[in-house]
Amino acid sequence: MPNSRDFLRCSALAALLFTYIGFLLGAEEELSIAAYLLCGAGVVIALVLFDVFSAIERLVQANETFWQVLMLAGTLALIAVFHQDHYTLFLIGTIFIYSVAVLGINVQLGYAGVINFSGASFFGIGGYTAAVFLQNTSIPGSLTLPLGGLFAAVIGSLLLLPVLRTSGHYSALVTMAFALLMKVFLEVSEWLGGPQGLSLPPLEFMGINFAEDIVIMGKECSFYVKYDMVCLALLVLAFVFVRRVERSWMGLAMDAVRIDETAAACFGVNVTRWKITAFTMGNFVIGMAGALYAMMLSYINPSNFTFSDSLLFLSILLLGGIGSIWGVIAATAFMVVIPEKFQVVQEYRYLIYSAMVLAMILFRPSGLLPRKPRSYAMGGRS
Amino acid sequence: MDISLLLQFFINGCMLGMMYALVAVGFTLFFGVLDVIVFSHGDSVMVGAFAGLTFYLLGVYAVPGLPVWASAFFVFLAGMAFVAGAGMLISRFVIMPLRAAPALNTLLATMMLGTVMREAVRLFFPDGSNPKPFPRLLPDWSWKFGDVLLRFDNLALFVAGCLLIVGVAMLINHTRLGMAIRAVAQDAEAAQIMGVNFPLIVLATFAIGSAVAAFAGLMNGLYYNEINFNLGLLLGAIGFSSAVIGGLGNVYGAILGGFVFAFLQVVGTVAMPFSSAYKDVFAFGVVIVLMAIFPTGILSERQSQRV
Amino acid sequence: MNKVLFSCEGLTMKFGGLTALNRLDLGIDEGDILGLVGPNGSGKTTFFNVVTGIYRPTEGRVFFDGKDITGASSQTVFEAGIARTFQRSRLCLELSIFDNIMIGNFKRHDLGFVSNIFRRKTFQKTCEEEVEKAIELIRLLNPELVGSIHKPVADLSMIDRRRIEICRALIGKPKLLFLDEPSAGMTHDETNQLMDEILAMKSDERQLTIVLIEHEMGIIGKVTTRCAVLNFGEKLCDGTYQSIVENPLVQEAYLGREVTEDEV
Amino acid sequence: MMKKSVRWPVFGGAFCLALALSAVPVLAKDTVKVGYIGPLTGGNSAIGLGARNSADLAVRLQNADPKSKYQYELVALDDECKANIGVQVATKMAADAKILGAATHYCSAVALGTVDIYHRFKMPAIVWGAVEPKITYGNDYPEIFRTIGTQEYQNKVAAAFMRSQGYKKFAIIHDTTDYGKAHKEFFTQFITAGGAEVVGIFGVTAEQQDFTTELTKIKALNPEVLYFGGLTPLGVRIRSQMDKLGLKVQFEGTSGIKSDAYISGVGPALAEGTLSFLDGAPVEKLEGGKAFTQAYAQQGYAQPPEAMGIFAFASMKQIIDAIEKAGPSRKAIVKALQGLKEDDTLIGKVTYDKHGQNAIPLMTKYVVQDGKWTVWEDSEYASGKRSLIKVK
Repeated sequence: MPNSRDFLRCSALAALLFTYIGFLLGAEEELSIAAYLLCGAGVVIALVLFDVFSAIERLVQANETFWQVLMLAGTLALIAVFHQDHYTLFLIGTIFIYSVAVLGINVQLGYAGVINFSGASFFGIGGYTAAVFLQNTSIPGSLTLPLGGLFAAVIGSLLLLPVLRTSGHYSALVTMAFALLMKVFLEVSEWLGGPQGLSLPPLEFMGINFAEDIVIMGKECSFYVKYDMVCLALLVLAFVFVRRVERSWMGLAMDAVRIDETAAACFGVNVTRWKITAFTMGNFVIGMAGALYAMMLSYINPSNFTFSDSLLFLSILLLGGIGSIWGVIAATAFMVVIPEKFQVVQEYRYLIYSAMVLAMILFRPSGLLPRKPRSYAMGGRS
Repeated sequence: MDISLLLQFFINGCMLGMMYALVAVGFTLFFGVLDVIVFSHGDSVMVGAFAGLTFYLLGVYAVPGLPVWASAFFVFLAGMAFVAGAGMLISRFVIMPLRAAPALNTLLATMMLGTVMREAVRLFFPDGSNPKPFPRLLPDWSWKFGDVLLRFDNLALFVAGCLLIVGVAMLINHTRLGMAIRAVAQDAEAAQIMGVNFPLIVLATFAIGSAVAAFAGLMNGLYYNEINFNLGLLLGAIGFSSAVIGGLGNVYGAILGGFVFAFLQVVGTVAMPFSSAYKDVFAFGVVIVLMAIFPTGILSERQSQRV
Repeated sequence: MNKVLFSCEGLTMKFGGLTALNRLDLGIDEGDILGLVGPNGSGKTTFFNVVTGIYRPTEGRVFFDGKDITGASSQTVFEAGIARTFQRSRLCLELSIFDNIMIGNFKRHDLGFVSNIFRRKTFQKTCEEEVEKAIELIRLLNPELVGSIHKPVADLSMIDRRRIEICRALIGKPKLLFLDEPSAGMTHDETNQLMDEILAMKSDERQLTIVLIEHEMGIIGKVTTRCAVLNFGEKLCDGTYQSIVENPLVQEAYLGREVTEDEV
Repeated sequence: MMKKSVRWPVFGGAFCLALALSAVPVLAKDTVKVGYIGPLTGGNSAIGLGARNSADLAVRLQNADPKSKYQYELVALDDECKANIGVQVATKMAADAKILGAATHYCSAVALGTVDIYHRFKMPAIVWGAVEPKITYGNDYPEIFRTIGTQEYQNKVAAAFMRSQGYKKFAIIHDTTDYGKAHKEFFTQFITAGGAEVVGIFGVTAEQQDFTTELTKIKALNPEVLYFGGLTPLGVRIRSQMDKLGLKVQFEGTSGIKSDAYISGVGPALAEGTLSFLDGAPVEKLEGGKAFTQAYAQQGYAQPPEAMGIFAFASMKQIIDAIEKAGPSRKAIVKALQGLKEDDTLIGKVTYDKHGQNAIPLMTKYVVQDGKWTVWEDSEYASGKRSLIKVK
């Protein structure tokens, strides 16, 4: 456990962070949203100028486990605060699920360097698998999660041959072509509900029907609380899994393949095997996230999984800092909440949103929280 | 499937192929010089079409005494000049600052730039979200051979497209500027040491590539008599696919790639039994298979990897 | 005479019209330090690349430790026991010193899914052992590096990077080590210091065989037990350092021939 | 820079000050909120923006009326014509208890996705633009209503009309969205029942630019009529490319292309003679039509009302009248709407059947004459002065 001074610092920092997020999520009027965003940006710039930011990073790295517990506690507190507010809970759930999907892409691109422009297509495959199984068979909802992942991985393997043989822009094209092809395929195939898409019965999980509101500790909460719990559990699982992949010989092998294939081969690293492993593992994680998203949405159709959605996943990964897990979660929150808060500006949303991403890429290319050199020990003190 | 029908499909395929080739040439030029994929190139095509339309509406073309179709030349010139300027600005403020960044950053940055261009035209062009009619600048003659209809404006556009491509190829292969561009494409540092003004060459390449894209946009407008703010999105993806099929960095490869993709789509529509919406599924599916067979495109230059 | 560890017969490598290696026959005994010398572009690095599977040889056979490894993949060549360094150092600059060294140790790592993800306790233990091993290896070369073992390699000087590359090659306990111009980019006395360190490592592992590509003749003379001279892809001669220096063919290849009166 | 220990208080202080600054005072008078959801970005944004303005017009007229019991505030959200965004904004609106009712959706896929949400939160929703039958008939939720007719009814009228014009051979192009697919299915069903023949069916994606190949294949099948199930952007491209390929056949569209943008897109000459069908009567034919157009112009909206403006206005007006009559509670509003019989609205008499579908949809046939959509009965085509394209 950290010493008392760090304990205080970390808790204060986490408290400030979550109050800010709480205010931002709760804000409705345009004026208050703009004020929050401006003061948030101002605070971050001030941090960087007074190099407090690097002090915070050292603090966080020093007591990593404690910081993770704080983050979990903060998120649960947020859900508790908004337990009545269906919409905000839906947003929080979306942040969790998108983070899991982008962590999947992170394994592919961040570690093994395999570019995947069809992230949203595998997300959709997971979703459609869950929909088809829930409609036609009576298997429990929770089982469709791994099934969604499995189907995404299996269909992903069709792309393995071209992806392995090509590199750089050429492999970018292969996955791009698959993304464009997949959307039209979903739209045209009748047995998948065609353009109407498919609706899903609510998730049944250990006897709890996820469609009715439930009472927790005497307070009547929105049914999205249950979904948020499952999404949070999936996120924690994915976080631990990806963190352990990174901090193991597998992660090291993937990094070697990403940075310099020839040199890695000369030291016994089987380049093809690691590209296949990373690509398939990534697709499995994305497929699982897709299945859960479909259940939460309870209705999916091809226009949810287009090429521009794949771009959204890649932009999130890039903004968070390729390879950095906390960066991915922070960037996901940023990229899901900000366009939602910009609803108030309506028609100009896409213009402002893409201009912001462009500016981010030009002026902060390493991302919000760039990846630190890996330290194998859990505590980070090795 | 009688012969006149086949001939008509062939003509359609050629027109489509020409448009894809013109867009693909831009992708290949930019990749050749800077090893970078400029994904806003598809939207430069759209901006070219809208620029041409604006100049037409402002009457910039109305040179007294000249017949309408002669003045079409000025609309094309104005549109291409505008987009060439825009291309130079893009290279100066988006591409060059990202030279040191990994390739993915530039790819995503240019994709976002494309979205900004699309939304800007949709919002700030008067009533931009609806399709806009494109004026018929070329005369309306057409010849009928049996059932096959050959229109003068299609023929004129196709010939103009060929001339432009041959012009670009000649410029790249037979002029001092072209030699400088190829030198930079091979090895930017070595070229600079030999006195090649690298930033100037990059600006020139972007000007040429963007002008060709503007021509494709204007050709799209004249051929379909309609332009909309969304035409750049799919055209960009197809242009990129064509450039890659042909082999990035190879101008002739881009032209071949463009026509291959066009005929894939035509075959996909004609030969496929089920609904023709599958033609994109078919076309992109073949692209994936082609990449598995030719990992660096069909006419790719053989670059041995220095170890 | 100890056992012949490595031999190649009629090894040829053609890049289109260019013949980089022309029917090269070479034998290396266990425990030897062979100096591979020759002017630039004489095929020395190509020889390394062909043996380690980066290029497939056009003709000829390659035998190592009794096995035929002609055209084998880089990975199988490494598993057979041949490790190498590169002329332009190809370290993973973003990764830490420990990571870079561990890349050379993949034969011993258990890359299984279970052990890496679920059995974290055992993984942590093996990880600590590996860190000890790496530190022990680095201490031989440069003790100061031990402190910053988890720092990225990008901040290190040229000579330290070269040391890390050598550690990466040696951590896997290879039988044959290919050193490709270790002195490239370093000052004269740095190179000497590096050579002494390599000799020190060689002394406590009797059967380690080294093939060294080097331009500085002083080092070749001091370090190698035998030399081979390549010129335009062909082997001019083979023997001790003294014999090759006096060999007229070698002198001509390096310094050119005096032109007699009537030839002008 | 600053000493370490000084830094923390400065950073904390600045943060609290910023939070305090942003607390905004809440409006004094009690307001009642009503909602609108439609496509404000993307390809159908023209229709969506026009409908939003019309719904906003209904709210402004009500607020200007002194007798109104409440002050109304319109909450307009953008569903981008995408199901996942639609579900997101529908949840946002339905979950906000202060919003009592909403005029929702032009894109059928989105409407299908959100009906469950409105039912779950018991919020009355009147669909102003989506014509897919399953939105109302696919469920028996009391909260879902629809003023506009369904594609089924529209195609029944269209098929009967085309048969009366003596057309026998039809070719169909439709976009692969649910809107296009439903039109294709219903029109094929009704036209073949009447003995006509469908020579070819072609599905195209909404983003497709080039149709020369499909149109050449259609030309070979030489149909008498080309039926297009889809929206204006695609309709404009297909019509102009038909002309380029010399495909001189009668062009018949659906409610999707009944907009001024279609005529300006292809130009009056090419648009001449195009047929389309739309629910309700044309604005100028409606009693309140002129008043609506004047009021709309008075407010100075940036976009024209487009084809669906009158339906959005009528839907919003019904919700407001229900609130005035039954009071600001969602259940009461649902009951009030269900009770409507022959309710006099801008688009004519409205009665809701047990599925919430407007039982007496009025279907009008339109033809483009001299660059304007004119009602078939008033056009010179009906009087015989001009004739539709009849291919021998």
